[in-house]
Amino acid sequence: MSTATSAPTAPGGSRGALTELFLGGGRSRRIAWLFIGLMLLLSAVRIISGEQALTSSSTFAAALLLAVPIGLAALGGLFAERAGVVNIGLEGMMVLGTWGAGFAGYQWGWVAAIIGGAVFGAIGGLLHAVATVTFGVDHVVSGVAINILAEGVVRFLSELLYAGGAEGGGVTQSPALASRPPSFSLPVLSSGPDLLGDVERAQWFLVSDIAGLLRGLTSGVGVLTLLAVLLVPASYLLLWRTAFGLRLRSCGENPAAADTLGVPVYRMKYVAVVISGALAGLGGVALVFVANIYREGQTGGRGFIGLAALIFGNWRPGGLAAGAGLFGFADGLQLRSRGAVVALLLLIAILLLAVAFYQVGKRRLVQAVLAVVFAAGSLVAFLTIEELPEGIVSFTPHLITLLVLSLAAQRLRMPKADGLVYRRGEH
Amino acid sequence: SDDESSSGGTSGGGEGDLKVGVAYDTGGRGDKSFNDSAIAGVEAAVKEAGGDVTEDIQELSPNADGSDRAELLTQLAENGFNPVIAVGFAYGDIIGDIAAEYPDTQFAIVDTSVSEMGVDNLTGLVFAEEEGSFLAGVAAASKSATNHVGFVGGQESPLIAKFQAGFEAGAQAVKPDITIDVKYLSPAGDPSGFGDPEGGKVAAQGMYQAGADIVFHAAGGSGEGVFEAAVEAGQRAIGVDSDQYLSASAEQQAVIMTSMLKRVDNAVQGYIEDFAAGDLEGGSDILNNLETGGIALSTSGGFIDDIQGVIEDYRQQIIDGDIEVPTTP
Amino acid sequence: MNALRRIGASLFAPALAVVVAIVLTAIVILVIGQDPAVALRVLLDFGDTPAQQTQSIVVILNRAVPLFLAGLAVAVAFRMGLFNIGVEGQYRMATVIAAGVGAAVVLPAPLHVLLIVVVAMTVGALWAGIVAVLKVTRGVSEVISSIMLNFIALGTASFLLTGPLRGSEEGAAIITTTDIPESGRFPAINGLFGVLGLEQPRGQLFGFLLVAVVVGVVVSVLLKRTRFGFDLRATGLSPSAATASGIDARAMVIKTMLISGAVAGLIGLPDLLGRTYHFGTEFTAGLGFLGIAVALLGRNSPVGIAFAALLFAFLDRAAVPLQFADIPASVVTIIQGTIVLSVVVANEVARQITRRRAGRAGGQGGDGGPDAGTSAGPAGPAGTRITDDRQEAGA
Amino acid sequence: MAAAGATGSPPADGAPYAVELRGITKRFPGVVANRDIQLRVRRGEVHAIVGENGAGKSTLMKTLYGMHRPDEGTILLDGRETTLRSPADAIAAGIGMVHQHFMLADNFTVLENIVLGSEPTKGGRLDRAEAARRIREISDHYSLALEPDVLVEDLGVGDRQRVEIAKVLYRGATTLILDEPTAVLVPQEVDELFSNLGELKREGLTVIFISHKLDEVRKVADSITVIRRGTTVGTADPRTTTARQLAELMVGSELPSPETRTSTVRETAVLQVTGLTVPSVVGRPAVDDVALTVREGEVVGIAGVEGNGQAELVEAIMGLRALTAGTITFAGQDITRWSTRARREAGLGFIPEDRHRQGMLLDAPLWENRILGHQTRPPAVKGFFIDRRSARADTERIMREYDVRAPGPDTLAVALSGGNQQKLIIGREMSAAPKLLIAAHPTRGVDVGAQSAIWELLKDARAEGMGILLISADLDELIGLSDTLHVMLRGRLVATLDPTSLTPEELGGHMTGAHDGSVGAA
Ligand SMILES: Nc1ncnc2c1ncn2[C@@H]1O[C@H](COP(=O)(O)OP(=O)(O)OP(=O)(O)O)[C@@H](O)[C@H]1O
Ligand SMILES: Nc1ncnc2c1ncn2[C@@H]1O[C@H](COP(=O)(O)OP(=O)(O)OP(=O)(O)O)[C@@H](O)[C@H]1O
Ligand SMILES: [Mg+2]
Ligand SMILES: [Mg+2]
Repeated sequence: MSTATSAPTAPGGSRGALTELFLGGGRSRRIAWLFIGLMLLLSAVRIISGEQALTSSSTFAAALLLAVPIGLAALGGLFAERAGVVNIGLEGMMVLGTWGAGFAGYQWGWVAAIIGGAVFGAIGGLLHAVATVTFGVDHVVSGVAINILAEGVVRFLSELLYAGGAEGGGVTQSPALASRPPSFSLPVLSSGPDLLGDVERAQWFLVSDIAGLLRGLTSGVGVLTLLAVLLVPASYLLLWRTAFGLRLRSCGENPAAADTLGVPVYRMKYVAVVISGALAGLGGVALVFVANIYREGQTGGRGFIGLAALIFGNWRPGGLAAGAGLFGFADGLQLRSRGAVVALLLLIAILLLAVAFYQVGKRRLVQAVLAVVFAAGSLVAFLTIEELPEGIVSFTPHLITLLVLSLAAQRLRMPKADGLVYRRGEH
Repeated sequence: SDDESSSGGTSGGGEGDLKVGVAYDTGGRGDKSFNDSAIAGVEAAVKEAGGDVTEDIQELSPNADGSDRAELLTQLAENGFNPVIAVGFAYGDIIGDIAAEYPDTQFAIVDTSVSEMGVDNLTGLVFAEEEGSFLAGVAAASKSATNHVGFVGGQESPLIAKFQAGFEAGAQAVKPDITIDVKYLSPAGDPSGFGDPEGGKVAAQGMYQAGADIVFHAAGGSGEGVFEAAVEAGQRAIGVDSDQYLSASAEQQAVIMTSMLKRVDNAVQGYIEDFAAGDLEGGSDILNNLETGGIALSTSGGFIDDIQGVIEDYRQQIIDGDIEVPTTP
Repeated sequence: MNALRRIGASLFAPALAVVVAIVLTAIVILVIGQDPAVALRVLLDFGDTPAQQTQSIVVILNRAVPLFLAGLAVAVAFRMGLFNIGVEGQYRMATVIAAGVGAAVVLPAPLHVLLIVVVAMTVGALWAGIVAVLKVTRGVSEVISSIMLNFIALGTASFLLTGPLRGSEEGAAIITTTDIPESGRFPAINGLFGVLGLEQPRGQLFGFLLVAVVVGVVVSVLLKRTRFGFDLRATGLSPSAATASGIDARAMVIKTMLISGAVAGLIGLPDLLGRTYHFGTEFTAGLGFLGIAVALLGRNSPVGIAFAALLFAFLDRAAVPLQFADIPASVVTIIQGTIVLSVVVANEVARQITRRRAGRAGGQGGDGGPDAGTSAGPAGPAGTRITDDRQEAGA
Repeated sequence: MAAAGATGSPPADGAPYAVELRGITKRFPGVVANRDIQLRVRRGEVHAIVGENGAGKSTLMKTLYGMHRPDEGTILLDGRETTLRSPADAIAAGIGMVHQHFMLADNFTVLENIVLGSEPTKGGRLDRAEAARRIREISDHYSLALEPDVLVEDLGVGDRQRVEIAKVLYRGATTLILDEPTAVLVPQEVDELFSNLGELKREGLTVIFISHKLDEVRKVADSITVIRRGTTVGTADPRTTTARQLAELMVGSELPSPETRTSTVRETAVLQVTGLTVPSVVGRPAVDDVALTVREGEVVGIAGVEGNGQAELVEAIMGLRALTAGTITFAGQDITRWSTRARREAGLGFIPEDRHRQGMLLDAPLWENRILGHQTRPPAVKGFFIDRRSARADTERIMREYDVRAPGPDTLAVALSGGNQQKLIIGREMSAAPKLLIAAHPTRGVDVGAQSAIWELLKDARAEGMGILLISADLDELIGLSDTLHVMLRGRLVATLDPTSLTPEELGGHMTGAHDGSVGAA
């Protein structure tokens, strides 16, 4: 989707920004085809392996649920890094967000939880901004320090405020939220008559799979999930379609140039990093909403995964959403069904075979042979293995992310001044 | 060995100067789980002995990676605390050596058998989790309308495997053809599965959507996610360790059918009382099971009142030894 | 005069950092209604008897050794501009396989240890090598691949432990590999205390400390004194200039990651060879992430990392005595985070102050500057410039 | 040539100066960049500022543009004392600046670069249509030929320069500062720029113009201020002052000329390139079937507008870029598949075009920069180890012999001025006694004094039998130094010219493709 800025809107084309986001230029068609191909493949694998979980609406619903915190953290990363500040501290800000959400949520309910989580995350962001922007500390150092600090701070705050064990709170967890966030389902299609559900249960080739996907994404969607999904195009519009966004991104591309044009570089970076922290904090809120409490260690490295999704997505909202979605899908599958993970081996075998053909076409025989060998390996594994050991299953999403990343051609482009400390007059 | 252990007992057992050291598992006090349960037992025992709960108890938590566990135990022993109670099997690796180093201090470890370590001043407080889990399985199978239940474990480990094994055996004892979904949230060596409510929720959701109507969890903090999934699905869940019905929100109370009770508090309290009374028999385990009441099934909420007869029946068979509950699945 | 000022400046930064960290921590402790002075006393109190004091030293050193190795592993990659966030997975894989191999063979003592060390380094290097190969051939960012490989290592190690390498019997609460026989263990070096005329501590001082020192020296020499080290640092300073100078950047990525991974492979060994003798579910995790903090605190130089590791270990030791003083152990984590932040902030502040001061000096005495009198070439005021203190930072 | 130090009276016509700087002093750590500077610029004139490298020209202009505050002195705009806290203030006061180094975000479009900071918006959104309209308007009015939607990274230097100017005009500046705008332009582009400047002047805009090319300055400026070692040493009238006088005022020395001495070309070819083709990311190859020979003692010049494949050619010869076809023979050996290091060891020396990117480790001390590119050879390296002592000693030698002005070998490279950095690089490359030296823009941005020193060095080396492949945008330099001159256009060598009978104008014609086919031969 990186065409959005580079390719100018065609003079005649009056496409809206949203369409532009999802269907920009020639690549949009490629993405659409890729998507259809993937669904076809998934559908075929489902039928061959008999693993209905592969494309069931519940898997997609789980994927969405799992993708949201990662996606929010990645969005947080997007704001910071587009403004030129590398944010390794996403994990820490997310941790602060979970605590803030738990604390505010148990006293005042879910709306307060959202605000509390965002504010706590933003405080982490502010700290990062002070260190990196004002004091010029190396971004990675500051991020690592914030991760350490966040861990200590939440434990400390819990010790301070929950030590009495009031209402189910304790050193490692908050009391339950005072109220539950609402959730929504698409009427008629996904709830009530549940037409999509009927189609899904019919187990038709492709049709049921797509119904499963749609139903998974439209039934019982939490309010924060909705917010997160909306934040993706919203971030795109904000960053690529407004003056504010242009200024923010200019700080990540060439802060010196921005400075000479009167853009308040330091202030922009502050704003971006604080937003970044707030978004990571919202990611934490998403986790709290799942459990209805704050629980220490709840984030489990999802901030780092968010960072990976950001890079995976080439520092773009659509891309990072795709990265988070892929990860969420694989994770959901892994948590749902060990059998479905074995079915993925078949999928991988088919994909590798395709890669082999492609490489033969390019006359790169070594790569082709390698791909064939791995494809054969996957196929054999698929045919012989009943159930994978827990240890192996646990890293399915990580392995898949890595595989997709290494199979996809790499033309990633990070903001040019990302991670560089900017000091006025010293560039 | 009898002499030594009783001497250990008498040296610390004098009225008033009972000073108990507690070394927690990661998470520490306030984990709403067995750390809290253990300290409750300690406090009850100390109070009973006329001690002061703030003065006479020293609690220590390990650091995040647990690398200073040995240091916790030695420091407690060095500073004259006796007995020293290690909460959690993570101490199993090191407690033997340390107990041997401080023969005048009595040590106890929760969840680890010490009978083969050959250390006289060390007691294992072990539980027959499989027996309680068996009853949970009986309850689940009896109540399941879909003939389909689930089990969510935290970290893949021998301890949680006991829960799974008992649960499966119990469910199959009632309905031999019952479907049982099993999922561990993290592999061996990765404790994150005990603190991952999101994973717990997704896993349980999957089970409910696949047709299960009752899910038993032994996943610590991740259980919160299992309950949430039950609330959303309108199905039932079974809690673990403590009576989770009592600490749950109203929505969750509607779905927590029962809990498999593991009375760490009772075990610890009993141990300290034995210590104070000077009748500790060191170097061996104190087994807590259905018979001793250290393991039980809760009835709060009254969801399983109607099948109490069945449960009691199986309970008696286990106590009588008529049913041998497996400890590995 | 100048030198004095520079020394003053270089002491200024750490001093400022310590003050900031102490003030912040004191506030935190005051908030919970305790006395900060007590905390400070606990921090500095190593015990009443000489044996207790040496024991405290043992605890600190034993903790510092793996932290130092972890910091070193991260720093080697950092020096080349690679962010090896995957040390965590590298040392986990290295430790589990080294434990398995060590338990499976019987060899004469030094050879046995050597074999385990070599296996650990090789596995660590190979695991890091995956990151390098993916980066070089497929352009996969090392940040993503090493994050993912951390999780993959976690699962794989778990699979190995519960499957092929399982040594503990069924039903034991902790799953471990089989214990490494006596010949494969690294003897403690408590003799050191005798030599220094100190009291014998209760615990054992890891003999691996010596290995860590050697590795530190080797890495230090490698980085500072060798051609390879020059190439590595040059690539880190400017990849484009390095390439133009004939350095093969792709080969450098691979070599550097292999070295970083090999060092990472050692992190789990002090514990494995000196204390537990097996890999198990209670393996000490998280050192890879702490290593990042240690490396950054030590400014990626081996000596700095040694100090940083000691500082972290020193703070870690206090976690237990602090709890005796009714101060929660989370304070230690807060101090660590605060110190990292305040040290780096203080460094920056000190740097700017030095520059400003140097500027004023230049303004007073440096007008014009020495004119060499040659006809060609500029004779600007550049001659009076005081060397930048980044020089020290880079050394 | 007028005398220096006239006291501040308004110009004859009574109107206040557009810009007047009084007693500006600016100190940096260890350096006084500007000391008691006096500058007076009339409205509607082109005012040139000249001075050697590091004299403080850019610093002064940055002060005027609000990028930093002067330590002492006052700024008067149209006679009113003004405080400029930031570039935003300067922009508001009608000042615009084109910086010495491009201030553009490569990944942004022309439009985005231009409107950044003063964007037209509609309902909160960036109004691209309006922005594009205004840019087209400016572009048409001043014939800047800008395409708003092109990415800046796809533009050549000339285009970028015009984007910079458009940025300033877009903000409605009435006073333009141009810091060395011509350093990277070919004569035709310079002429275009000057005609643009003429247009601006007619519109009543004031232009402050910095350049090292004194002929240029005399051609375009209405008045000149000379800065030396941070302070104004005088003003000059371009109509009555010769370039030579100007140079003397600047540095107290004569204006150098790149004239070459008698030919030293020998028979043996040191570098032979045949059929060299280098792919580019899109479309036609960046270097297309190039054949080229450099003999011992010969300087082969490559002329061409930037972006026509010279950079890629150089990188291909150095082994920094993959070829699709062709062979490179060096000193009798086929080095086509050799690594860069092997090539360097075999005797290829390299003065890169962008010294900051390819030539130096800016954050490393000079002695480490001495080692760079020579990591496998004495004196700096002994076997597997770095020989710090001899590296330092040899750096000191280079500093002496090549007149590198720096406190010592432990100075960080960033602390050196561009000219001194360049001399260090040249000294380093010469020290290895290469058989062939690839010199890309060896005097770019270097002041006249250092320039002549570098030319001398190149001429001496050539006399000793070194082959030199010279790429430059300075046509006088190319014509003056080269024995053979090729013209490169769209990746091909389109002409081979005889430098002895060539004017810069003719050469410029070839470079832009005005003349086609080859004319004459060396
Ligand atoms: N940000 C800075 N920090 C420290 N010193 C600086 C800084 N900027 C400029 N200087 C110093 O101020 C002096 C004047 O530099 P300036 O850039 O103004 O020279 P210049 O006349 O523009 O030279 P050139 O012709 O090379 O562009 C130089 O000695 C330079 O080293
Ligand atoms: N941060 C800085 N610290 C010290 N000196 C600096 C700094 N920034 C710039 N300078 C000095 O300012 C002077 C002018 O900088 P500038 O970037 O204009 O380079 P230059 O001398 O013109 O070189 P070039 O010809 O390569 O552009 C140089 O001498 C440079 O060393
Ligand atoms: Mg300049
Ligand atoms: Mg310059």
